[in-house]
Amino acid sequence: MFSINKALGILPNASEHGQAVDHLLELCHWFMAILFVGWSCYFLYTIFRFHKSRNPKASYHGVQSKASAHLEFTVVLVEAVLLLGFGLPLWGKRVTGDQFPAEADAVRVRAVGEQFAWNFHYAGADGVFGRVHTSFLSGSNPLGLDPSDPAGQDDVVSKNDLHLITGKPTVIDLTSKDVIHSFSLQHMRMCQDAIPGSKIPMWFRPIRGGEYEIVCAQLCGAGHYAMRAMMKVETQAEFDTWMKEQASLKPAAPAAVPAATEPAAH
Amino acid sequence: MSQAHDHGKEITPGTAHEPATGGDHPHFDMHLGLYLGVGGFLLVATAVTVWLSYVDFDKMFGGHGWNIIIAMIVATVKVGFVGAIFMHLKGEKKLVWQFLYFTLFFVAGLFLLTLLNYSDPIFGTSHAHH
Amino acid sequence: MSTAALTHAPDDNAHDDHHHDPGFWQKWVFSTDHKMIGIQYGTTGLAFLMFGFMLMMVMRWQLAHPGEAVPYIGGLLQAIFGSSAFQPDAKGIPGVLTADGYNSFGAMHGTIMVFFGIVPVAFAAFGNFVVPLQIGAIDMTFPRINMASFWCFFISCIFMCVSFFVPGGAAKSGWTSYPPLSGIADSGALNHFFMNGQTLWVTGMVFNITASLLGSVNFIATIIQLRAPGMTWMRLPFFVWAQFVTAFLLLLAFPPLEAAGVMQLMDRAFGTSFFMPTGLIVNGAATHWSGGGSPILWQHLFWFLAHPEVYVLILPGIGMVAEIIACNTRKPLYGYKAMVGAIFVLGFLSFIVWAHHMYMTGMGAKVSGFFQVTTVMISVPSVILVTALMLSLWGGSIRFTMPMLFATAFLPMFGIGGLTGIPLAFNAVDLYLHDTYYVIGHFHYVVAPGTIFAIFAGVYHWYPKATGRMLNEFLGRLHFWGSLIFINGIFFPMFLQGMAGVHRRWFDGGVTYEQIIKPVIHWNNFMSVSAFLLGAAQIPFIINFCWSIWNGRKASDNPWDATTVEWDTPTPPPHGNFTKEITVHRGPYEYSVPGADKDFTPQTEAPKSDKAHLAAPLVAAPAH
Amino acid sequence: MQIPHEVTARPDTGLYNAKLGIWLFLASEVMLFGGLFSAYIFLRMGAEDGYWPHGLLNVPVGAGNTAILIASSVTVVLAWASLKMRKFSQYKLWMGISILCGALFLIVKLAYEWPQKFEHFGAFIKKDAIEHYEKYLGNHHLKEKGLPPRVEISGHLHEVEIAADPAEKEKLEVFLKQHDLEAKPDEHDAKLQIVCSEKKDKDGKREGIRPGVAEDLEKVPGVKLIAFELGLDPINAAPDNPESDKPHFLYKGPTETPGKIERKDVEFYSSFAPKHSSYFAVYFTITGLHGLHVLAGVLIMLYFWLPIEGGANMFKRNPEHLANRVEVVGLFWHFVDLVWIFVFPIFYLL
Ligand code: HEA
Ligand code: HEA
Ligand code: CUA
Ligand SMILES: [Cu+2]
Repeated sequence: MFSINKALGILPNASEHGQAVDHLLELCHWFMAILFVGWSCYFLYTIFRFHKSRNPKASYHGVQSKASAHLEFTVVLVEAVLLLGFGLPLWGKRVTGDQFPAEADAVRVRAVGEQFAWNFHYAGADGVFGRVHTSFLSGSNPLGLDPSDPAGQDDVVSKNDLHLITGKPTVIDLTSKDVIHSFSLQHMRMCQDAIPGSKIPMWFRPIRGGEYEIVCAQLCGAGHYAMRAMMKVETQAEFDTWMKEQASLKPAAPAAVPAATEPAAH
Repeated sequence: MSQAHDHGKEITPGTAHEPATGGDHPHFDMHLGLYLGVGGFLLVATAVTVWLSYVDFDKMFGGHGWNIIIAMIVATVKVGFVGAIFMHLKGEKKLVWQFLYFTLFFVAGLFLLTLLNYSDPIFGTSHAHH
Repeated sequence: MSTAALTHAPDDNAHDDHHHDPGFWQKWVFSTDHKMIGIQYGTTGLAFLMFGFMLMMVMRWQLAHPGEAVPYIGGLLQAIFGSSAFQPDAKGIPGVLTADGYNSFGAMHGTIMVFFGIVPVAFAAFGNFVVPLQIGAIDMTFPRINMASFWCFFISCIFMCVSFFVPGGAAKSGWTSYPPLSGIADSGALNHFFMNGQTLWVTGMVFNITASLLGSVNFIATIIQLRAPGMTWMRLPFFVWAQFVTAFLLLLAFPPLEAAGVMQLMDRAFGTSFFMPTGLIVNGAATHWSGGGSPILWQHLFWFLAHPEVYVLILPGIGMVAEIIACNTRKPLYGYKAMVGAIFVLGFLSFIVWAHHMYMTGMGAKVSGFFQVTTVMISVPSVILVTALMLSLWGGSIRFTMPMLFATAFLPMFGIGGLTGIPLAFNAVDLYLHDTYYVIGHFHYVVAPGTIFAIFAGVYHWYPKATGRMLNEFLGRLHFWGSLIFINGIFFPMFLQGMAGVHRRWFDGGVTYEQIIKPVIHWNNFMSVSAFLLGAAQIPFIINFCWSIWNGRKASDNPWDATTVEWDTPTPPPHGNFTKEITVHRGPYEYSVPGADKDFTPQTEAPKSDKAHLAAPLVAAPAH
Repeated sequence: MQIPHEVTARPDTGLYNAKLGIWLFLASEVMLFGGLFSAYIFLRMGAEDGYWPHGLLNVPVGAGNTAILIASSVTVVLAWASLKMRKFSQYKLWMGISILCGALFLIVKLAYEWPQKFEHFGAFIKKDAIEHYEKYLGNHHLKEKGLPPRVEISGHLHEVEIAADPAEKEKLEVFLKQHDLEAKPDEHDAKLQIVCSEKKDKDGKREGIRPGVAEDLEKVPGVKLIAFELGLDPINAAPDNPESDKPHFLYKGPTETPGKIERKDVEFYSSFAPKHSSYFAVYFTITGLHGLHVLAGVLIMLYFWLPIEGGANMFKRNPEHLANRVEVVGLFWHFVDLVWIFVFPIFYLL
């Protein structure tokens, strides 16, 4: 079927709830198109028909019918349907606690924005995130992992490289070190600000494998335009291999590097 | 109330014009006592505010933030008197009241909606403020 | 301070005006005449519109040709704006916009267009010039405050202009100035504590806001107190209603931003942490703020203003378009009363939708849901306004004069802009479209071919009243068709780019994001070329505007055969406006009244007989 | 050319221009202070335990200033009523008192309350070091009583201990000289450590160092702050004293009880200036803006009080017009009073 979204060049959707989002957007676009085309026909006809050369004497009373009231009523009705039938339920599903994936069966990632990169933090094999504190921050320890915390020993840290598993719900806890960034996963139809001082979770379920660009959707300084990260949605097996690889790549202990030697990536 | 006498007629520009307010004198004299009374009340209420702030209402009623609520109630009463008597809102023209109504409506909105930000975060959000 | 002016406002200055002509300074510079103040606001505002557009043309060059020096004027630009904004390219040719320079120009483009272009022209200039004339008043209620308002605005202009030339360049954190970015920008040991872009920006904004507040008090008081005898509420031209509601929006929405501006100034100049959260790590080093503040607080206060502000941008435009449509269709507006109602509802609702700009900040379900509902609701009064204007065309005898061309083009253009706001209102959808060029397209359709066209319409319509000369038709038509075609060439592709995920504030035109930009990169060049051609299309206008002041065809007192009161004055109107007592007898748009001897019946014309009087049903509404 | 309705009311609104104007202006003022107060609420609700101070301001002085403003409100109405009754000399008297009250309010604020704050030093202790400072903070005691913990140590700064890089010593000396500070070598490590303290005054009493100097010292190249020595505030001097569980009614200045805080344990320190904490940020912003309003009010009232054209002299020409002007400035003045009625409990008492 003809889709306005597609005609306008929408990005392919890769998440479960994204289908509902696209559907709503499609409905909006149809509504807008019908209104616009309808009005345009009227408009073009009117300015042709009532040009002073064709209609030298204006009518004092103009439109007499109740058409406008009906039209406005229809607009209200359609908007109410869009809102009550689609918009609010969709949002309700996204943000009520009972939809929130259980910790056990979700991929959990911490994402920390900084000028101008995204740091990702996986809990590793033990499933427990190591303690982080700003006093441990350094160029080689961009998350400030506490080297003395045993839970942190197996944690996996990556820069600008997010790996997720097809079909598995994902929870990303967002925060930022310096200014507000916004973690925009366009293909997942998700966007959430990373605000320093706050930790805000976002969740979705990727349903299509592939490599996607992650955009920073909030002006964050001179390097904002280049704060690009990649998201790989892959199978469980691929994901596990990547995790193992990362774990083995890791330098022995982040604390080996003295704090604050090199500044964070600029 | 003070303008009751000059309905309609315009003062001619620039002329030293004395509207016939003579009859109003007793009217204002009457109010002098009122003004002093309200002033006295406000002073007493200030003392009461101070005193109330040293009473532990949270312990008395249980819960949280009672002292703030009570202090704000007292302050609102005081402000009510200032508005009604000193700013003669009592008996003020409808138009002024209309301005006030919707101004207060919008401040209330400003307060409530910023508050909601804390009372209704997305699950799991935390704000580390210090 | 302003009470001082309020209380000892007008009376005394009035007497001496009688006796002698005001000198040069009093007539042209420190004038208290609302018409002169309107013209001052108008020329300053138009100059800023042009300046804002020039900033954008430089940016559009960079978007289409990232990393290439601006041709011809690159060296000049680098000499003017300094090395923080422009650098030589690899071959040493000067004039490549830097990332900081781009952000700086972008932030200033937004700020200037909104607060120094559209509001001064659409609200302050037309409001000052036209409103007192239309309601039959001799001036504003507080002429000296009016003058204070303009000069306060002028000071804010100086702050903004100076900020381009301080080390580091003008503010570069977007027109929204979100902290912490705006807090850390241009701060620290290397920058002067006051003479830096962001601090000057905040200071300028505080002055700008103060000017708007003074203006809006004046407008409201004037419309309430100084209507001529017989000018009842329901006989007000629609433009006056639009200005009335707009003034209320400014009066009540601006102060919270003023508060926020003061707080940001405190953050920057005195090191407070209103908007700085605890534990910021910038470039790997801890910052020197106590912390404990909230960046979200700024966003709430900013958008509490900035949403009503967008209606401040559009309502005066709609008002002008309504005037011009009624006059040039030679028939009354359709649904005048419904329009007045709608504009009030619109003004009211505009205060409770602000957080639709903050869907992705992590608001809770209830708050977000609330703002989603109100945002969808606000489209209803807009639809009523557009519908009424559209239906007003029906049955008319449409003359496509210059103002009418722009006014008719306004309708579908505003339609596109408004309609594309609807998907943004739904928060789930907005998470996809937020910060993309879809949003940029949305609001530019409303403000550029929307409000700017309305402004053009207004200029062509009231220029004769202000100068006594008509603008040239031929140059006007050149201006119109060029503008209409090229402005769509810029903004329509934005929806395509936005749907494809291209984000705003990308200094390199998106080339870093290979995947996203690939299918739509070719538009960059197309849009930029359109922008330059749009620039070229303004040349006839500028020539026309300047040349016609002295050489245009002489205008009669009422060149458009219009009904409203401003046309009942000599052209141009003298100090004090009217040469006779004004009494209003009928509604604002009595065109083509059946049985009347001409196709317009001025508001001030005394009824000839009972019959003519009865034939004016629009007057029916009694005094308020 | 005369603008209509300057003196007399427009029949359908019942208001003269300036009165309508001032009410509109006040509406915008309500929104302005509304924005600031909502910022106050926002920040206070977000503040963690221990970061919102209590009882730092001088209650009797604040209450006194409140009384001054209330009194001036009464006198302004009386001044207006006197004009309405055409009693000029009474008007001059009442208006004169109002002006004096306003000026007095400002003097108390600027000459007494604010400077006192700038002398005060406060340091927020890092979370993991709080235990070390139990003797100043008394958190065990507070926990027993179910009271929120303390994280700040405050008082008057007496000495700062610094370590100076010998190569940069010259710069340090210049700095010390500029600020009239004395440096004495530390007894433990004569080579590098320096303790600096301000000169004693005539009576040999130690005045203390301005906290701002400590901040500037830290910016001198080659200088590292090691520790602060203070004369502690009463709550830190005797943290377990149940007297300190609640704010004092009468302000008690810092004691001579010495206290020492290591720089490395400090999260943030400064004088009680706006940047010290969210509390002081809002306090100074709101009282500062309020102060500007008071100043404006005083100036306008002065204008109407002085025997000039447009001022008190207008009484002869058009007394009703003068009465209107006084009514308008009165409305403004009451509004300023009204804001203070909220400010006082919010900052001084709660
Ligand atoms: C004058 C300016 C203006 C106007 C009038 C509007 C009007 C509307 N805006 Fe817009 N908006 C902006 C200026 C404006 N906006 C700006 C500047 C931004 C971005 C700020 C930034 O981030 O920098 C923005 C951003 C913005 C967002 C945030 C997007 C994001 O950042 O993620 C949202 C979300 O809800 C939104 C919604 C709306 C809605 C629902 C309307 C409604 O009021 C629209 C109602 C109108 C209609 C529904 C049209 C009716 C027409 C017809 C019925 C048909 C006519 C057809 C023909 C004539 C042919 N706008
Ligand atoms: C009222 C508001 C307004 C107006 C009118 C415009 C007008 C235009 N804008 Fe702008 N724009 C904004 C408000 C506005 N903009 C804002 C708020 C932003 C966001 C900033 C941010 O990111 O923070 C933005 C951002 C923005 C971007 C995105 C940049 C980015 O994110 O990287 C782009 C890109 O093309 C753009 C383009 C244009 C163009 C081509 C015009 C053209 O339509 C301009 C056309 C102008 C004219 C036609 C004026 C002609 C007038 C004269 C020539 C005067 C004549 C003078 C005399 C006679 C004396 N604008
Ligand atoms: Cu990070 Cu933009
Ligand atoms: Cu908006």
